[in-house]
Amino acid sequence: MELIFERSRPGRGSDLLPPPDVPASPLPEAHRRAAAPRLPEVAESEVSRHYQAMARHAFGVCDGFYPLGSCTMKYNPKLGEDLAALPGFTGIHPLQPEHTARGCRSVLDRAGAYLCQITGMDEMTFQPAAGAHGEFTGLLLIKAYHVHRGDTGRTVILVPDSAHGTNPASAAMAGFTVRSIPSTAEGLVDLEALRAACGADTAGLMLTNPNTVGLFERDILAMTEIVHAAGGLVYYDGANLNAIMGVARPGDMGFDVCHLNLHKTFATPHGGGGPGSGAVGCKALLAPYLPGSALGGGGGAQSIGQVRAFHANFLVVVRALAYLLTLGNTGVRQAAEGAVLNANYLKHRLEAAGYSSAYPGLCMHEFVLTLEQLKKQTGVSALDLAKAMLDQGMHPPTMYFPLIVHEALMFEPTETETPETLDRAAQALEALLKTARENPQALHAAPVTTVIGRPDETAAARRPVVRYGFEEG
Amino acid sequence: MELIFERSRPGRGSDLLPPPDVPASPLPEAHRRAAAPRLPEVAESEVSRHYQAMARHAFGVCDGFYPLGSCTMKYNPKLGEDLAALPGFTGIHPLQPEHTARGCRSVLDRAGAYLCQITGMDEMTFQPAAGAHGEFTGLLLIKAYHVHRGDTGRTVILVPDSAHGTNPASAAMAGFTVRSIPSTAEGLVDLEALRAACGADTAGLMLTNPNTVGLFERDILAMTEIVHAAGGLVYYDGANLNAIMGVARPGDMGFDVCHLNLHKTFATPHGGGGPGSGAVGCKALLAPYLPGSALGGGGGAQSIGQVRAFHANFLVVVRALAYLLTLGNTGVRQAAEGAVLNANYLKHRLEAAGYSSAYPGLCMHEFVLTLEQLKKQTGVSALDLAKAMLDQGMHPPTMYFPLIVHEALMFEPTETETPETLDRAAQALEALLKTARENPQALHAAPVTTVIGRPDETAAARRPVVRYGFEEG
Amino acid sequence: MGSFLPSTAAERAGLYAALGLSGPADLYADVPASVRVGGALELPAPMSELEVRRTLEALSGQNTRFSTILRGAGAYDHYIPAAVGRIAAKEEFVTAYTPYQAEISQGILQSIFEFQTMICELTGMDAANASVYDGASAAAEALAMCRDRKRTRAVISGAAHPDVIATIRTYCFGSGMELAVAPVRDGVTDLTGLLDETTACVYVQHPNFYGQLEDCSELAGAAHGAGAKLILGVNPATLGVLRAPADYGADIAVGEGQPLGLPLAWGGPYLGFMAATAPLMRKLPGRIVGETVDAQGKRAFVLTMQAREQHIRREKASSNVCSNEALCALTASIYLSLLGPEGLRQVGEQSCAKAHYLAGALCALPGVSLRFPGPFFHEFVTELPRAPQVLAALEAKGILGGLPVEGGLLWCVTEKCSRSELDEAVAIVKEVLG
Amino acid sequence: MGSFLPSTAAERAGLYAALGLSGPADLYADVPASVRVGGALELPAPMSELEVRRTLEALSGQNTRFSTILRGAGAYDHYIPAAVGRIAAKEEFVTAYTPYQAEISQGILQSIFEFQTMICELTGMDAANASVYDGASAAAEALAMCRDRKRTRAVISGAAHPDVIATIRTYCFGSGMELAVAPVRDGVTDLTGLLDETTACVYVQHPNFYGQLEDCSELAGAAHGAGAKLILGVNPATLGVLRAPADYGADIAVGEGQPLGLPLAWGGPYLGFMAATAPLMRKLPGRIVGETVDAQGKRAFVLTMQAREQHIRREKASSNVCSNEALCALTASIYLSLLGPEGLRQVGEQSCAKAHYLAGALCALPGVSLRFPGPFFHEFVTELPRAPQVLAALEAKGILGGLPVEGGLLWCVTEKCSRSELDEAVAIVKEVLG
Repeated sequence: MELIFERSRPGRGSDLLPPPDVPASPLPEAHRRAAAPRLPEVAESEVSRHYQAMARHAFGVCDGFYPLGSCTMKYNPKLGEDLAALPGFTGIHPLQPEHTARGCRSVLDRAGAYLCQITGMDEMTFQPAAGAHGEFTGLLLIKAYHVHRGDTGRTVILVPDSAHGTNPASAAMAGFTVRSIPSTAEGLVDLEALRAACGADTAGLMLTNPNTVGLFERDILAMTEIVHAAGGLVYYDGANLNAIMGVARPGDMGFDVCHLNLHKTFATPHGGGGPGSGAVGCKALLAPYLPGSALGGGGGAQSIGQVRAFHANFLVVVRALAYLLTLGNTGVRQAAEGAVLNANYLKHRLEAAGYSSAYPGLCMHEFVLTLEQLKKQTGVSALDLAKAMLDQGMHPPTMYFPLIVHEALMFEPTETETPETLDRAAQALEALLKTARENPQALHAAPVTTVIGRPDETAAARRPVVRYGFEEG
Repeated sequence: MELIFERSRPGRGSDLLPPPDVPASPLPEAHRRAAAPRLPEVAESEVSRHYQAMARHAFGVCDGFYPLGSCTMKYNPKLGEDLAALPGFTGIHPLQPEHTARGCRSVLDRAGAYLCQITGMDEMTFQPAAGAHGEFTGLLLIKAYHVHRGDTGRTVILVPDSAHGTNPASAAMAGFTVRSIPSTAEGLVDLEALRAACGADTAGLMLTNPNTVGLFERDILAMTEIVHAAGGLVYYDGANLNAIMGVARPGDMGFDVCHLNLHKTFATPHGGGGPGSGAVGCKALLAPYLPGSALGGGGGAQSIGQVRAFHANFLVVVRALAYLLTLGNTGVRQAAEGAVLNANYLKHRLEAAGYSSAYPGLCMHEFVLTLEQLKKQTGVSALDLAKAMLDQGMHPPTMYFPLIVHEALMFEPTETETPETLDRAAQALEALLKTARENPQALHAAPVTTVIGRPDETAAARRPVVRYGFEEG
Repeated sequence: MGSFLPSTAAERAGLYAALGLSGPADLYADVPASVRVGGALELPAPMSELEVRRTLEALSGQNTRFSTILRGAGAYDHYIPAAVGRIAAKEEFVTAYTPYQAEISQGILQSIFEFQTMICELTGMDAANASVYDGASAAAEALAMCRDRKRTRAVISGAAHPDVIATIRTYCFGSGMELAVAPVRDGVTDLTGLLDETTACVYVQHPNFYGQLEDCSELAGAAHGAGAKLILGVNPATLGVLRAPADYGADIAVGEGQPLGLPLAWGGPYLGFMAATAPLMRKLPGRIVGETVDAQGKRAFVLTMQAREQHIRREKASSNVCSNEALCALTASIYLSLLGPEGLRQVGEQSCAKAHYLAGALCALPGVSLRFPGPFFHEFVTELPRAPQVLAALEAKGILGGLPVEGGLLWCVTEKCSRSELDEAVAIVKEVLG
Repeated sequence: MGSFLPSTAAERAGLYAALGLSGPADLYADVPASVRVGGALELPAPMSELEVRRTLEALSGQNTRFSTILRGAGAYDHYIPAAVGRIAAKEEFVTAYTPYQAEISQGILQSIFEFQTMICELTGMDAANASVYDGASAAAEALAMCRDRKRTRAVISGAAHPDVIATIRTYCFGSGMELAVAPVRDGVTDLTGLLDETTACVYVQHPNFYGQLEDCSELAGAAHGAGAKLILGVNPATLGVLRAPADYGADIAVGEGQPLGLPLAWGGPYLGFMAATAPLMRKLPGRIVGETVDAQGKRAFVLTMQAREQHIRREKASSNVCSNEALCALTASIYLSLLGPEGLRQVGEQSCAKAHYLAGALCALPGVSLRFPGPFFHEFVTELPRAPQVLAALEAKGILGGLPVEGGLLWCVTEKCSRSELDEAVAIVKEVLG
């Protein structure tokens, strides 16, 4: 596929703006740009075809099953797109007087109230732009809490070894030392190890529940009590909230602060990597530290400040509010149940087809297969299987995560898939398992139907080419 | 690909409407439907994936070169789509009081004024929904003209043998007898034959200029004069206006009435076959007969009545008006010149590559190749070549039209294609010609990269299956 | 300039040079000098995108958008789900042409096949076409389907939509088909004495223009008794609950598809649909998609029965229709897929119930009564004093009231109106009639 | 219900049966009874699509849409071509995840590679990332890139956007990086005496919050003289005409990409971009796309240098950023493709010229003057009497006036405003000032 720069021809373009109707106002020479940026010079017709070609080489939830574990790739209702495009939302300046933006404020207020209900938290901020941003924000609330109490020796954040990489990374960004807590063979946090790790330096524990292997931490009450008893606070990573919303609330489990991924749990689209929204909820004890905006308002005297400009990834919240209103008081739980049911059904089908689960029994909204044995027997890796799925028109599950499972494949079908989609996926995966055993080479060679074969990632990282080289163009 | 009915599962659906808030009002038993229509029962997520799959198996101007002769597949500016979606247009009831729909009326008035300028006509109606509908309307104006003058013996419409099939079909629908006028070897109307065909029974002549072989009828003034002298009127089929707009006006050539295909010449999208808009313009002598709407207004005492309900394919006219304003007084001609230039350049390249033009010399906006010799030499037909183009990511030209050229391929690149697109098409076609000579079998087998191979059209027509058979589902 | 010509002036100069031409004037040597346009046309100067947007936005702002629409009369304000517009806007659908090249057009062809099937299901018919221009032209085309050498006369109901009647008249002015308009008695069609051995067909609208339910079974009996065909003009939004035209005995069903997810849009583009029983299939005008197989036996869809069409048959074609309302048909298919049988039932039942609620409330006001005695669906005519003042008062509150017709106002209610909106309208009427 | 769960109750019962479970409760056996939610949550009852639409439309209707916006301060009202929104709305782009599976994501990956290239071209830098959350967080992340064991202190301009300063403060509260805010003199940054051997970097916004052009070359010299890096925060809409950050000597360029085709949207989602010189490339946070080849040697794009990222490096990662603003970056790419160098030049020149026109007209009014003496781009501060009344009078006419800041009003004009809109605003101000 041509790059847009390769489509460029000198002098091409579109007539977008009227000619100037005021006198020119030349810039001081010291600030005048010498050479124009080499942006593409293309007509609208070429832009249209270019991005159409790009779209033809992309794969969205619209294109098929997308069981990417830990990412909650649910269907995004079209209504949300319509509402986020309303001129009464898109045309509002973030620094308009408050009395002229009451509708926007209400969107945040209503979504906040509903999410507090769902999480059992007392307050909610929508400032964080994504999950990791929410983690960082939530950890700063914990930090501010300890600092304001003069409890400055609390510098350690405990993180299970199965946690998402963002958890330790966020803790480090917030200035904490990370202490890893091992998992048991069952896939749960080792309670004794947790107890041993807690102490006077404990600032808090970060936890996903259900955890990343798809299991509900059934000792959760003991865990939050252990941390609280040690003087720490407990952070809920909402990445997996989709499994339990309406069923159990982090606030009721003893969590003090949480973030939610609106772009996962609340059905706002992922956009090829963003924008998301990492709303953060907290108990009253942390509310004084919530962020505000220097120009946009909010934030009290003890506020941590702010983590981005203005109010929120607002249009994402509009979509989430639409989804929340659609689910309503009964649908929140039904969606969660549907997600867990679908995951268990697919897990059951795949186990029956001969795959090995990393952890037996019922799962929550996702589950992890281990291809360790298969790889030993046939040489076919989790990567091979994932690439072979591409040829079947499915997006693969998450590969090689969590790190505690070898040759891991992590499936999260979500509640918005139909039974027949799950059945078809199971059948396709059963067939691939047969192929793995009979003709492993075929899987090493996959994918074969895609626009490129497997790319050389090592070469890409070793000598990075991260921008177009016009010399060669 | 599954049919939407094959995706259906009993009980599936979406919650679109609130529950009723008024008492039910049961229908009389005699009118109550016994069995529900077997519409698909599918969730929104499945509808989304279904039509996404459909879109992946469609080919639009957005996907590549589309030189379909006589269809003017130009690029459709995205602005038109935005404007046609304005709630101040989409939400207006056609029978709102006139003072509440002044904006809509102005759209028609302004577009009409500009199109009168471009065609040299005095009045314009937007009632016809497509080109053929416009032909029918225009012919009824001619009929009404003669009838109101008591000149009822004028029952014959003259049509060149190179004309679009709609011309004779429309004439028949309007109750006329069709008399065909032969073309000369040069591809032009045989003036002597026209003179001979004219007489007291002549209601009029229908003519496309440039004609369907892409040549400007240079004797046009003589032709219109011959018909007028015989007491007939002359109809301009606007299908090919794109070649000459801003350069010459049908009204100045002696045409009395014309239709325009807004979805061709004026850049409104074709929509997979429609909606179009077949605006009809006429000289003052025909204005009394223009259509109106029984409820929507318009139409005088001598009006032919109406050819559809209400006012117009209004949102199509909105897009056309946006395009007209974009072109403005100078752009109309520039667009035409660009179309003619592109056609001549591609023609030149293809002749240089070894293809035979049906008519030598300069063409207008389109040209016709004849593969008669190639077929004799290699067995490769126009159809084979067209199908091979599919494998090159191009839409083929119009095949086997006009009927007066054997093994015809009719190219219309339009002005919205870039030189490099024309060059690439020429190169690809040159390569195909080579293949035709070296390995004709390869072209008989084409296409090979498409989702289906050549379909069995004979079987389809012999025992038509035109709806899904649920029994088999 | 760039917006409509991607090539630059320099590039075009290069093309002229490659052709051995000096410039644009050389291209038009065949155009007689006397008809060459001298200067610029009397159009405004070219506008940038921003200016065009401002101009059209200003025009759209000159219209009044009513927040409550109690008017139908051929154009209906139903709820359009968000997915309808978003899906129909896919660029591949919008910018494709008629799917002549089946191999790269299976998505378009299959969606038309599905549309035909849905129309067949709604109407109970065996075959449907890919659409025609609108409901009025569909009716006119249906009459032509029935004409033969011996039967050259059509009888149409005077209770049909006036625009449909006028359109049929115009088509008959063209074709020479004779036309008789049946009188309306008590709001419904009276065929008495109008049918004979020259009658090709009877056209009746159901529910009719006044919203009344016609006795279609009896009309079918009468038509068939005279050897004529019955064409029913129907509103597809009613067909989730009303009997299918075929079940009444109709031979052809036509109608306006706008209620199936298309915006009001001041009257267009709309969607004419046509369906018929098997014996009449090959008489249907316009595009028809059929199922077949490719060389590998794979299911495939193609435009079929093209021998009927004008590009093959020329003046002997069954119609001149070629461009149709394909994107509107796709829109209707998406709408019907989203609603399903249950959703369409709700649309029908709620529209009917809300219309009856409004009728009841209006007729409880002094001097207001129903004009016709028979059962109606979601439109009805009231006799009502001071109609102009009533409409003006409603308009002032953003409500589009009933359409003035002879003898009263023709009201319409759809599922989109809430009870509170209806109550508000009634309160306004009450105040005017006070 | 159907809108969020496609399966029917009967189908779900079938799945439960296949699993040997009796129902939902069985799924949650591990959840302690004491934390199970008893009844329904305190949310409204589920709403149909029509009700949700009505609810959100009503909320949007509670906002005031200004027809003329003379306020910037970090959010800019530029013209957005129609193609931007239409192309960015393609479902494949909207519903894809991060392109981990390169083979089916070449379109997404290539478009990010193109975005990175465009950002490099605008800023003159060697490398850019795939975006971060917004301009403020981009600035904060840039500071972290510069910190090392010996250099732990940052100096930031007091003339930067207040939200950016506050965001940097908060990030530094997390990281422990020391921070000094340089004072503003005559509207521009004064670094005097603030740089030393512990200074990792200097952050300056240009044009700054007050619209003033900073003497970036001198600032770069000062920073580099102290062995520190210069980070410039820039408005990309100015970079068609203003010098590229690299040309001033900046090591890192960051900024808010909202002016590149994103709507105001009450502040988000916006688009943080980050670019750096080659030596700093591997310190960039977030996703980066690189070019490579597949086994057949075909050009291919992949996420690269992932060893920096948190899913590999965990607590040692350069940042925790993973989700970014990909769709906004795509939107900006489309915008820049449509505008090209010439269009972006027009945007810059017209915005600058119109701001100067407004400034001149305002300052011709009694009591109105520019607060700062230096050159400005398209924002400026006026000292102006009766500012609240002026703003109220403008608001009444649908005009959003300048932002109240210490000492005056901060105005902004973009290419979108016509001279007549500016004249109207000035006339209103004049009337208030009497």
